[in-house]
Amino acid sequence: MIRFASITKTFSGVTALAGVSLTAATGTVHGVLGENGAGKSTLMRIAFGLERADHGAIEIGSSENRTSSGPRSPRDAARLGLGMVHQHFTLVPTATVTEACVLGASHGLGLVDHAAWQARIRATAAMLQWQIDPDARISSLGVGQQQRVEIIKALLSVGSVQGTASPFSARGVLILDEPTAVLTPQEVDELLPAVRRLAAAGTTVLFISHKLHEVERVCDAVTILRRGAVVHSGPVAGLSTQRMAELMVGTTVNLPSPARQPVTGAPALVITKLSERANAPAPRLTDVSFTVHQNEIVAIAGVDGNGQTALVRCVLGLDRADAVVTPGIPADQRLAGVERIGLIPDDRQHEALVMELSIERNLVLKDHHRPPFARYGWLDFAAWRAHAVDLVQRFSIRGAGPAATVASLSGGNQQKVVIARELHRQPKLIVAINPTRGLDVAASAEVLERLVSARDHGAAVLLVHHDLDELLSVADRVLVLFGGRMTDSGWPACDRAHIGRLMLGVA
Amino acid sequence: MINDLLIVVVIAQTLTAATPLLLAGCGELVAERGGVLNIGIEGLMLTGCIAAFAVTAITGNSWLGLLVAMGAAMVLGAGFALMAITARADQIVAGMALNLVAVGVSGTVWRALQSHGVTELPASAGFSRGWFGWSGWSSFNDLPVIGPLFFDLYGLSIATAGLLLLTWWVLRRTRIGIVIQAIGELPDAAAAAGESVHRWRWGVVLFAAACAGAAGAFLSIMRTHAFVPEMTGGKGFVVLALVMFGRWRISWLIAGCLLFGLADSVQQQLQSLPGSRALPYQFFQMLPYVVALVALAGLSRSAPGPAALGKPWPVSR
Amino acid sequence: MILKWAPMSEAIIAVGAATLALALVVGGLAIAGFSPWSVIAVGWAGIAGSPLRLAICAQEAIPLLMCGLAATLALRSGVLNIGLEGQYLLGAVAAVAVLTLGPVGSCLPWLALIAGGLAGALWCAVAVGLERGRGVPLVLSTILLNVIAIHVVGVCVQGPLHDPATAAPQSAMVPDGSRMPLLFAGTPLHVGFLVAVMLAVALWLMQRRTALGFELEVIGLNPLAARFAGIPVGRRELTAALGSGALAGIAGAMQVAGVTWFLSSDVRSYGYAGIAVALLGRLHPLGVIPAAFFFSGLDLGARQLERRLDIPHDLGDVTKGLALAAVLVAGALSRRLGSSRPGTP
Amino acid sequence: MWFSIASSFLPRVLGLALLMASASAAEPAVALLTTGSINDGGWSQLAKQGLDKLTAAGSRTTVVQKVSADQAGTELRDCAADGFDLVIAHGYEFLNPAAEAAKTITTTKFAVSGADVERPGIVSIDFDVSQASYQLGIIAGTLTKSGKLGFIGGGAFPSVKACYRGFVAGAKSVRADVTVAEAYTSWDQVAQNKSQTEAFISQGIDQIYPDVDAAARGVYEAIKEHNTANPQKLVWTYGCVGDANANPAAGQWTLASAIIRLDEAFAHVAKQVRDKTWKPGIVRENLATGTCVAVLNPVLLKGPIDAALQAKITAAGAALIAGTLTIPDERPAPAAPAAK
Repeated sequence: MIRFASITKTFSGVTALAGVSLTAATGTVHGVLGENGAGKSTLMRIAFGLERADHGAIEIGSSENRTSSGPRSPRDAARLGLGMVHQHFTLVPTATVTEACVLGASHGLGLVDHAAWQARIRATAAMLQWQIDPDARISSLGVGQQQRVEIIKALLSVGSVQGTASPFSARGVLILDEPTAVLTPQEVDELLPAVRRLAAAGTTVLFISHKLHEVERVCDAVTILRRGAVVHSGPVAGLSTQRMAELMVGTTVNLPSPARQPVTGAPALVITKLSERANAPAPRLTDVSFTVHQNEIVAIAGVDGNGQTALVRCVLGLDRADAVVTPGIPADQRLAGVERIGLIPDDRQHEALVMELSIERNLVLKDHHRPPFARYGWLDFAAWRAHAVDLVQRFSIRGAGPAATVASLSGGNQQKVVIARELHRQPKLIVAINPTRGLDVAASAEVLERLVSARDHGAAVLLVHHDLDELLSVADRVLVLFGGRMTDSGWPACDRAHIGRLMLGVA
Repeated sequence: MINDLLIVVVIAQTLTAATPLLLAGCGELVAERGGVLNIGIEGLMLTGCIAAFAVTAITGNSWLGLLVAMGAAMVLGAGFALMAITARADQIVAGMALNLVAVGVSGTVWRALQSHGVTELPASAGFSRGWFGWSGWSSFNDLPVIGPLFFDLYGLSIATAGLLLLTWWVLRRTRIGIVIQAIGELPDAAAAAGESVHRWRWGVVLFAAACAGAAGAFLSIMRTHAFVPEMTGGKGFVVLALVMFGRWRISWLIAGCLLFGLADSVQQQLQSLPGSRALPYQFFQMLPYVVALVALAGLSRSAPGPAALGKPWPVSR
Repeated sequence: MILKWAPMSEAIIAVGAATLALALVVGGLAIAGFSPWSVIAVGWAGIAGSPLRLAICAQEAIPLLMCGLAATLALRSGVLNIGLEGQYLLGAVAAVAVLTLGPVGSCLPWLALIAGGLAGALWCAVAVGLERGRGVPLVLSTILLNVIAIHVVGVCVQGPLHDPATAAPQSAMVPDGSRMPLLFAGTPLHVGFLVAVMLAVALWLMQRRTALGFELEVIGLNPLAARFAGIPVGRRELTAALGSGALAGIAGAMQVAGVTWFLSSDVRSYGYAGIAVALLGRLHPLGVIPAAFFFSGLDLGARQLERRLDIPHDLGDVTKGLALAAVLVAGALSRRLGSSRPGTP
Repeated sequence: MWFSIASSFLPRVLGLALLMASASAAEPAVALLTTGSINDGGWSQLAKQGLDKLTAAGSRTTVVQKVSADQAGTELRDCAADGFDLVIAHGYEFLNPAAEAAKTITTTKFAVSGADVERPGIVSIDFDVSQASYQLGIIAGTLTKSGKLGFIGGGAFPSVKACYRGFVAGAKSVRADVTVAEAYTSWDQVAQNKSQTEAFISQGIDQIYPDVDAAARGVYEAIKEHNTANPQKLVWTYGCVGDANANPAAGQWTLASAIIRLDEAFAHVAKQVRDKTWKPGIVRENLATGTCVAVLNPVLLKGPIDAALQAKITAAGAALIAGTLTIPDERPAPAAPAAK
């Protein structure tokens, strides 16, 4: 079991946690619900020894392990029997599964007995009814598989595994930080029973999430955090998802409701029999055909790594492929085409923004070379400033003004800068990849709102998104990419389960 | 006699020429696998040269000279680590600063030594050929082939072979290797596993510095028993090229160093041939570098290298 | 290489670092028994004791300034051109070829600068070509090409450019009529100084006020974002690389046309020094000017100290290294402390 | 600013320098520029020693070391501005810069040592070591068992090529079938020179003549290693420019050295300046002037260099001085003046 007693933590004057208390009993799954910024991650980082609490105590396992302010380091946490699976995996891509487990789950420096470790990994996997190849390279594994490696690693790290004995222990605590964020419905369906199996064997599981129905399915009890304080703690039974959502957000948030329209627009993007070149890495895009019309949001669902990246790159003309037809953009002007597409890339910090530069400069990035921002290659900064002031206001970008660096903005406002730059010109075609990644509920809703509104104003939107719920809430049509091939979900006559099966190629 | 055959001589010379490159390269390879690019290897080698020479000349104790060479290089390496790891400054620039300081300091020390009349090693000091002068081995020097290629090499050449083997083993079979891989590929993973990225990176930098210092000592108190300002002649930069050429793998590094040493050894034999003067001698001198460049271009696209190479950690955004 | 532009604080960092390095070395000398005042006075007299000394200091700053600009252009754009050393030498070779093999004429030095720039860019193009075509990293190929360039100079001054009047491996003298004109009679300062300063200003304007400069800055900070924004990254990087090679080549050509008037196999290059100068100048084209003067002044002052007080001039190198280290640490710390500092508009 | 404080000290320091300048008016004030470090164990160090003799004779002197062609103009002007009567620019690289400086500076005389051609306004001191090298060649040709000799140079400079030429001619004069391998390495990379020597030895070369300054240490180390291991197959060596007969590494296997008496050459020029007999032109230093001579290793005079051989060397020396014996010169005629 694990007990947090009045944990308080402030970061440079800002209170992140205000007297949070929480008890998870042995052998239960305890949900921790909250929006981004509610303090879930900070609480878990304190539990895992990555941060120190200002006040409060953490008790793990049994009374003799009691520590005044939690473990001093991740190593300390492991010694106390606490393992953690981070939301962002910390697996070295070039390492093998065994090496990843050795790195995370042991602390010696000496010779590594590969055979023994492989046996332990296989044994742990077997108990969770998983298949894992200990010699596989991390980079060759899918996201779901990588998460399994993370869980096995965390279990092995708490030191409860001796030889091939049971990896579960009465005193072991496993923290799962948003474990379903990157999984398909089917993978979620496989993960949740495994979590139950862990609990049944005596492990205490802290299940961090903001997905209500998952908490409902897997957790025995739930603690809901809002702005660093506990607003509810108690058994899940008898708590409706609607009530949970209200507790979590404070007010009711309405996701944009799919206001389906008959497709009336002209085709804005026509892809006909797109195939990557023969030497492209797997999964190679094969015979992908689809059309995105104006006034339409076409969503592409799929498990990460099934060709989404390649598809987007081909559409943008960054990679060469056969038979891309984009009306209005000649195939040979590939890079010129990028400028005309409204692009919201996956990783805004690396692919869309220059963090060291000001908001103003980021806002003008795609137009910097044409009037009124530049004449004959000579820049006109007055026009830049006016442009920035206008967009900051129109897209309500909250920060220290147009001259502040983008790095000083919050994630949501950074995404607003991207959206402002990409959408203010009312492009005919918008390509958005995971546009709400890392944003809280309110910010996500605002981003999706913007896409819908652009659609309503006549834009064709191609949306590649990992969050199936959000995707379904805005899409006019859903296509599924699996293994480089595209399948039409037959929208709207389909359901989540059907799309999930298509995503796994089992339909 | 078989040992006088050209091929045996060339191979023996290749091994000797490759020794300082392999020694410094082994350290730099580990550092780069750990994500730290130190272009100050040249300066560290030069520091090793002067420190080993000064201590050996003054005390007459070659072992002390070797140790101090490694220690002095580690002191400068610590300065580099302070800049590049702790202060998270740019690694390339820190390496350049290191080179400038090392050249200046070695020149100043050399001037100081000369003003006190210390310009020669004592006759008995300095390592000679053979396994650190263990007389028992010298009787094997005349064995066919393995005599010149094994027993008559320098002690540090043999030690370097051992070091390479040990490094290979450590990187491949122990958790140290796994952690070094992690701090070079994805430092966050190492941090999440409870390892101190900074402490490990300090470790690999100091190891690389010690190796470079020993390589410098090889040049001054073992191979030549002399010090001349800037006697490293750009070998430190060659080491950097060879580590990249070797795709950060010990086996490829060995191949690269031997290839470079072989090219150097062959150009010396070629220069001695009658008729070689038809070409300017600079053609021969640039041969090893041209061979290295051509070999690189001829190889298939080289590996990208450790993902976090040259990047300070934690990355501040 | 990621540095932000905030002229005042950058200047404070650079000047502070240089002062600290000087103070450390002078302090060390004081401990060794030299009066710090005489050290400073003699060193200063060597640098700026007379208008002539100042002119000499400026003249010696020219190649440092040019190579510093070359490094600034490349590093700001994220191109790690360590090959300035070789590009400088090839520029010198091309210039000597133009100046000694061609006719005599006052337009010849300018032709030589063009030839030097072309040769420098060409030598850089070899490295870029190897990177694009064969995947050889630029850092690696340029290190090797630097060594090869030294030997190319040797081959040239013994072969096609050899002065038949001597057996020495050196080129013929550049005729009087083909030399760079002097800026002030009676000093060795040639008009190349003005050219270098104008190039610095031009580079600054290019970086600050043109679309190309903005694109290069974005590429230097985040090449991926640049690519997604539709900037032709490959072509722009090529421009920056060849531009920096050309600047280094012009540096070599200027030195031959304006200072040495001949080339020997013992030629000195300023490529690595140029990179250090650029970094001390905080990768700002105008900051490079005082940084180049700092380096040339250190050289001059250190040589004076050696002649007058018998202090090893190698301490000049130590000072440079310490200044670079100090500027580096200060820059890294200020970046960490001031991460919320508003950027320039 | 501390710089302005410093400048108030300036007059005092400069006054001191002027005081020093007037200290000994009789002997000319001499400045020396060297390409390398004055502790390089060869070319530049010997020059410093030569300068020290002038200092002892009462001259005000200064030395500026490690001067590149880029800086030469500045340093030459500096020395002139400091009131030196004579600047000895020690290295062929200084020929052109000195000739340029002499165009505008008339108060100071410039002498370039190691230069092989005449330039207006300056003295070129041409050290012809070929004759002394010829004498070394006689020893090598006589003592070689394999008939294979080797020559290593730091770079193909005129004085280096002269050594090679003389050595070849001398060796062939006693044994027509000898071959002389010629290789160039580096002035500072000791290890490179050691490897080159080992390459020579592996080819059966048993007489090695290096002209690589301090880096000759590598040559001697290689010979010491080889001879210690193979006392029955000795390899012999020589010194060049400096007297290497007593070098600590391979002194007992160094037969002779072709030395340049820089001190005498320098004293000679200094005397001309003092006596106002100085005039521009080329000064040839050779066997006849006694400044470029072969010095036999005294400890080997009873051994390999027997009386008969000594007589042969002496006779050749006499013939070279008398002009009855000349070494083929592949250099161009010295008549061609520099392009204007």
